Amino acid sequence: MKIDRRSFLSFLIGGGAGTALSPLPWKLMDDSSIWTQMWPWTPVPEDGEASYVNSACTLCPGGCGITVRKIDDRAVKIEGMKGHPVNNGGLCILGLSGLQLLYGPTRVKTPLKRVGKRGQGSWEKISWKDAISEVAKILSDLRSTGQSHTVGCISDSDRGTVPRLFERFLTVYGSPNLMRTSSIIDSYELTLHLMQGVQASPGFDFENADFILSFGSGIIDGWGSPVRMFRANSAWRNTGGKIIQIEPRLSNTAAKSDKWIPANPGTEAALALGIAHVIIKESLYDAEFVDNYSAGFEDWKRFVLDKYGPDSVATITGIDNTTIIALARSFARASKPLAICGRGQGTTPGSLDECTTVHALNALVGNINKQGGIFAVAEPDYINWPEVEMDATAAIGMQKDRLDGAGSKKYPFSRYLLNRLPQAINSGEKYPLKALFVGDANPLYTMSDSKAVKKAFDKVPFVVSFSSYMNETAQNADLILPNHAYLERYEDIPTPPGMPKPVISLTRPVVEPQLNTKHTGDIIILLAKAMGGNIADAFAWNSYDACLKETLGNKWQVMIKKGFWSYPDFFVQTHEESFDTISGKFEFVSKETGSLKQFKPVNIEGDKTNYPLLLMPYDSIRLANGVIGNPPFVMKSVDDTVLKGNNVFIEINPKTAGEQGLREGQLAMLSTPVGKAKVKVHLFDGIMPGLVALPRGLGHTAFDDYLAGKGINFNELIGPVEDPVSGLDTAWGIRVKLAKV
Amino acid sequence: MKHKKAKKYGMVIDLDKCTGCGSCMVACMAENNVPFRKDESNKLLSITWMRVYKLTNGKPFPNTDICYLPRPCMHCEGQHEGHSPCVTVCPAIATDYNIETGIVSQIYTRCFGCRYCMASCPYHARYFNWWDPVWPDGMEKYLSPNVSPRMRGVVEKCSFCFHKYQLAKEKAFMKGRRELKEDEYQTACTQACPADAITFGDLNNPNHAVYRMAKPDPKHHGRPTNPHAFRLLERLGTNPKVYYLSSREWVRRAGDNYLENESIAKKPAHHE
Amino acid sequence: MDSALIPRGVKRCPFPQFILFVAIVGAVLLWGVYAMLLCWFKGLNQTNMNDAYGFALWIWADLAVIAVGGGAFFTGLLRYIFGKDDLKNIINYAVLIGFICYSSALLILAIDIGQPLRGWFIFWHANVHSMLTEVAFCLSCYFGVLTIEYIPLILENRQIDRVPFFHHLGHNMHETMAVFAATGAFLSFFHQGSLGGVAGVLFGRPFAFREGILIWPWTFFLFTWSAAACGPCFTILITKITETVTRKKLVKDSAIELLAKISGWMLLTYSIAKTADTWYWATVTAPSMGQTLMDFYSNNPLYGIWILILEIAICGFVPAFILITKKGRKNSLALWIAITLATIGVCINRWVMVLQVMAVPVLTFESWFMYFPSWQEIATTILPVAYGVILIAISYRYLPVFPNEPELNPMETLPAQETEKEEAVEPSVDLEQELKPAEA
Amino acid sequence: MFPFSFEWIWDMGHVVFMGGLWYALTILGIGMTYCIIKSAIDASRGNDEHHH
Repeated sequence: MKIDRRSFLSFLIGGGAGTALSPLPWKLMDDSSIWTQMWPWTPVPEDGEASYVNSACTLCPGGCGITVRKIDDRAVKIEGMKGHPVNNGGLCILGLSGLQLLYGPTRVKTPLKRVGKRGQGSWEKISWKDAISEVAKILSDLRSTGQSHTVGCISDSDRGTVPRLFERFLTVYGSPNLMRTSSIIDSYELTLHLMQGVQASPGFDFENADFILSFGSGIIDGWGSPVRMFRANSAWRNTGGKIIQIEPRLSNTAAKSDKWIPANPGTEAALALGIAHVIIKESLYDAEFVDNYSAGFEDWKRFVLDKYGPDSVATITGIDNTTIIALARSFARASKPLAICGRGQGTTPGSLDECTTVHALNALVGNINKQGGIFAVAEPDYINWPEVEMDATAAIGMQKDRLDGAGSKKYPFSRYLLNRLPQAINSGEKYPLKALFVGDANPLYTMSDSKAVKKAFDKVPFVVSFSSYMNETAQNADLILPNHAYLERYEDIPTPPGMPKPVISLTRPVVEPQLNTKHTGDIIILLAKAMGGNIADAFAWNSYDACLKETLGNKWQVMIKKGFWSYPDFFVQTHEESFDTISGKFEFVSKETGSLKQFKPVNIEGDKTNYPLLLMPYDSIRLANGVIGNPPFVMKSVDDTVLKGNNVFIEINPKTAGEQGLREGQLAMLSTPVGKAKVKVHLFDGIMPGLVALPRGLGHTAFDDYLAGKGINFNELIGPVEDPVSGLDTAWGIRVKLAKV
Repeated sequence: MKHKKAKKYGMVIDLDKCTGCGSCMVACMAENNVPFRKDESNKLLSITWMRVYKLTNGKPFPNTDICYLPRPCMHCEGQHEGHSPCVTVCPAIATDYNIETGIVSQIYTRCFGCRYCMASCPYHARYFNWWDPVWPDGMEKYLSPNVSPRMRGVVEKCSFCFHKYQLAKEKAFMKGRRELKEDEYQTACTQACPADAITFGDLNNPNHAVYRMAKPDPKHHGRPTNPHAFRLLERLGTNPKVYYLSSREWVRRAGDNYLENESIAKKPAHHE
Repeated sequence: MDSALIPRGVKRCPFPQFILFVAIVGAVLLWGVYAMLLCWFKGLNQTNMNDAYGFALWIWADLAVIAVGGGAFFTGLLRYIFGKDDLKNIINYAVLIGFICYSSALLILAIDIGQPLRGWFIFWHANVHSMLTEVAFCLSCYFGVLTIEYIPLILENRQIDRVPFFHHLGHNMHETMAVFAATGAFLSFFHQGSLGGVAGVLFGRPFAFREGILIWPWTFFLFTWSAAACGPCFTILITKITETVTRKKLVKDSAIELLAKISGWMLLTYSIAKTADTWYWATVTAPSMGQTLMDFYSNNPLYGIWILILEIAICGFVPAFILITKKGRKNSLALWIAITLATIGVCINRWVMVLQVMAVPVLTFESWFMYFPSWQEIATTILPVAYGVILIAISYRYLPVFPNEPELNPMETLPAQETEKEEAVEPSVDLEQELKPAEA
Repeated sequence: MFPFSFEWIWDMGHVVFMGGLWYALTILGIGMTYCIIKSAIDASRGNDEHHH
């Protein structure tokens, strides 16, 4: 057939028209749109049977109950547990993001042994058997050469079965060097010890208090058990409870308080003394309590009346005297007043003077061990394991001085002084640390003066991390023995900080272990068994779960059912039986420590000429600054006036910024005697002129790309300042200078 | 027990209680499979169905004050039912006003990404998927099957956890009930709020807490009669279903635009 | 080389020069195409748009090209319905410019939407209450009309015209053109208006919102009006530019002046209406929402009151006064200034009604949103310009766009036959034969 | 867009809008069909009298 041009053209046109009129193009159009609605690279979550598991959150010491929604064997959502004594249904931002940690890229997937240089990130996989026998070998070698005391262990907590297993292991092995990450709890425990003669944690009955005098405590910024504090704060809104917030920066707590009183930073103790002065002078104190149950009041009274009149306190604190007087009166006249301290989230212990003075205010109004007041809460003794049988080596090791100096002649009252460890290692004055276990803690990030901490770690030849996540400490360890994530394991959660009644919650597996991990408790037991002898004997359990079940005894069934155990028989001690001091009374001036010292502001680092401004950290509930870093969801909630790209913002008063020639959003170099960092400037009217505030919780070098490399770790810019009595870190800030970049 | 009247689900947020903790934001992200990226610091590219704004009173130290304001979708009713700013403009009926509940929905598979609804929304409650959603390897395990992840190129926003309404309805139906109890349908943010600052319920039901708190005036498009309550941009006539409570006058004033010297008490809505 | 395709009685530049020109503009076009493909395959993250700027440069470009493309419908209306016969000399070009503008608008829309493959949902699942639906429908239909109006011109190509069917088709379409033009005018009135309505109905945005009649806000009418006023100015502007580039007079002064005069009156009345609208909005509408005029023009680095003055006074009243006076129209420089200003004015108006709407904060605790387009946005916006230039170049070369051209530029040498002979040896003969009907 | 798509409503706005649309489309369709058919007829008749 001859195809001429005309028929060809007709064919083309006819074909085109025919195709256009056929269903084909319409079908293609439809198909393509359907394809866009189910792109293969957009995940489609599989449906299945829904179920709920009750457990407890371990991401901070807050101890909230959680309910996890599951679809088949996947955990899909974490919610607060209704009816839990701590959080009753509410949950914080970090707790809500927990599944991003469980299934996230920061998990350590298998035991790892370092192959490259420390911190380089080169690892090889190692079997659990090999890993444990390697640790056992090193520990045996040290022990056999009489160096058992050179093994240390750092943990965020010393309560609950896992920290206690560590403690038991070190004891039977022969080392006194168990160290707890320090916080305001250390100062409070010391205060309770010195003034009341008890070994207990502070418990604040916020739910029944109606006037909160907070010396910088971030009541809604993550202080104490955060969700409980949020709930208490809301309850005060309903009942008319008042909060007075004393701090130089308008924190969220200050903004939500009924009155914000910006005091010069570091002068909180002086203000407390000024308030005491007014209360005593005007006889507003609880005479019944003071006369019957306290000792040393007259000495203290003289001291306070002599030196801390409202005028002189006004000079120190920058608050005018009428405000001080009015504050003292309203505090004393409130029906359930309560004074608390611990700056921000209370991650630094602060000055002991400050803590004791604030506590003395509570004694003045007689709210010790009383409804709406402060309780000394002893740790519930549910852990009753048989005494360990120490052999000679262990006994000798345990006799050695602690490396951090706690319990030494200099600091006889302190139990743990982790802040002193880097200096002790770096100076080499006592003895070296040959091996270090890091349990649930991240000291390389959370301890101040990061450079010194890193230097000290580098001097420890063998560092073992038990972290579930690749945090800074794990990154710099020699061996990582990853724990199950908290949603994969059983563990008891002891009473959260600040709770007036003891409560133990149960963390339990929501999903099967997703990775090749092992419970830290099991590792300790296996390690003990590998070491043999007395050590193995002290750990007779077959597994951690068996140990926990046995330890909890009859509580186990209840905890499995309810998720927690509260002590129904917990009773409030009468004032007659409350105090175990030398005098048997509440001691305004501790007979153990002796004389009264005049209030001296904490000597923070840096000189005024080179460093004209003051740098303070601030805490935000949206920035996890403890052992866990922000998961992606929490990062998403961080304001763009806190972080932009990888730059963190400092907050500075517009007046001060003007003096420094700095504008909003500008880059500036921040230098302290300890370190320097490039930051962006955010003008904030709510901060006292002369101050610079930097958020805690950023500047991670570990974890994932969603967190690492963003902002600055505040601890790189500040070093510890030792309290003369406790030896704890009292630094609330550091001098700083700002320069345009 | 007759309640045949349509529901009007709404929210009351007590700004005196709100601590700005961000739990609502994350509870929402977790509930609704909201994606995230490595850098979320540009808030104009960051999908946050629930966003907590930080308001300041603009006064110098030490008279400065701040207040946090959580902003979900307002589920505007408009001047007559369904006349929301966004629903009326969507060319493809990809966002719709549910008459039964008063909830403004978003149909992701229908939306073709013209973003007119975003231009129309004065609350910036609508978000565009500029990128394909990507979860790090393994993390897609936590995705909920009740809310489909969105594909690139479509708009998304708060749905008042509509899927929870559907689940609750199903559950109630199994029990032989047609009416939901107040606590059976609650949004994820409401449940998560540790400060109990968010209350959710039916604004048409005088027994519900939201009704008692906001005291909506049906004669004036639900304008609150509680003197501490206000709605965002009340004067635009969007008729939002989210009410805010604040004891602070400057906060209430920040909820809308006022001329200089104009009193906050006078609230002319231009459409009336 | 391609002389067989060139209309009789006119002179065109040598083919290589033409190809070189097309190649240079084509390079720009390819750059735009590359950016377009990036947007399609990687998504709209290639732009600098964000959740505050859902509408940005592209939507402005859309509104602007449609506004300036309004010359086609308005000239058509005057020519076919009101019988302004003088305009037959410019109507072809007006249609061509309109065709380019509208096809560009459709292309930009196809890039702008997040799910281009679902774009047809706007038709299928149409929400008739949305201004955008009205825009989409009328715009596509009117693009159909423009195609219908452009086809007869294509059919007039010397080679195509030889095909009897095409010859007759061209003729018959010419005959029916009044019907099409009327439909086009009807459609244009609505989509130009709807584009105005797009911003005007946004009652959540006090800067954009306007009262109106029934469902139509005042911007609905203002947009149609301004497109009718400024569209023809743009047609004249492009004609003038073409004349400058080709160094020829292509359209009779009478046609230009008539169009300019009508435009001038339209522009004057529009400017008065726009002033009234602005006045009412500034004193009644915005204050009822708690905002003052200066709230919209302060506290930001770009949008000052200058933009309002520029739009209404300098680009509205000034060109209007030039165009309504005979002196102004006759003075070449004044005419140039007037049509340029009018075109700029309508573009500024569209900019303000899209980008400033997005920029103005509504919530009291937000601040101004500023935006600068990414290179991909700029490239894809320049893409239609390059496409338009090429289409004009091709149409001008091969189609009798300007009926007056042979008359205004009589050929001095080289009668057509000779050229044809000369070119007969060139390979393009194939092309010629290809297009010849197979009557032999 | 079509009476069989489920968004189709017989309310006033819908009828006016869709009415306008289909009216315009019909005119364009009929106009073009007329032109094409007439041209085909003209061409087949060899009708060539109208040169311009």
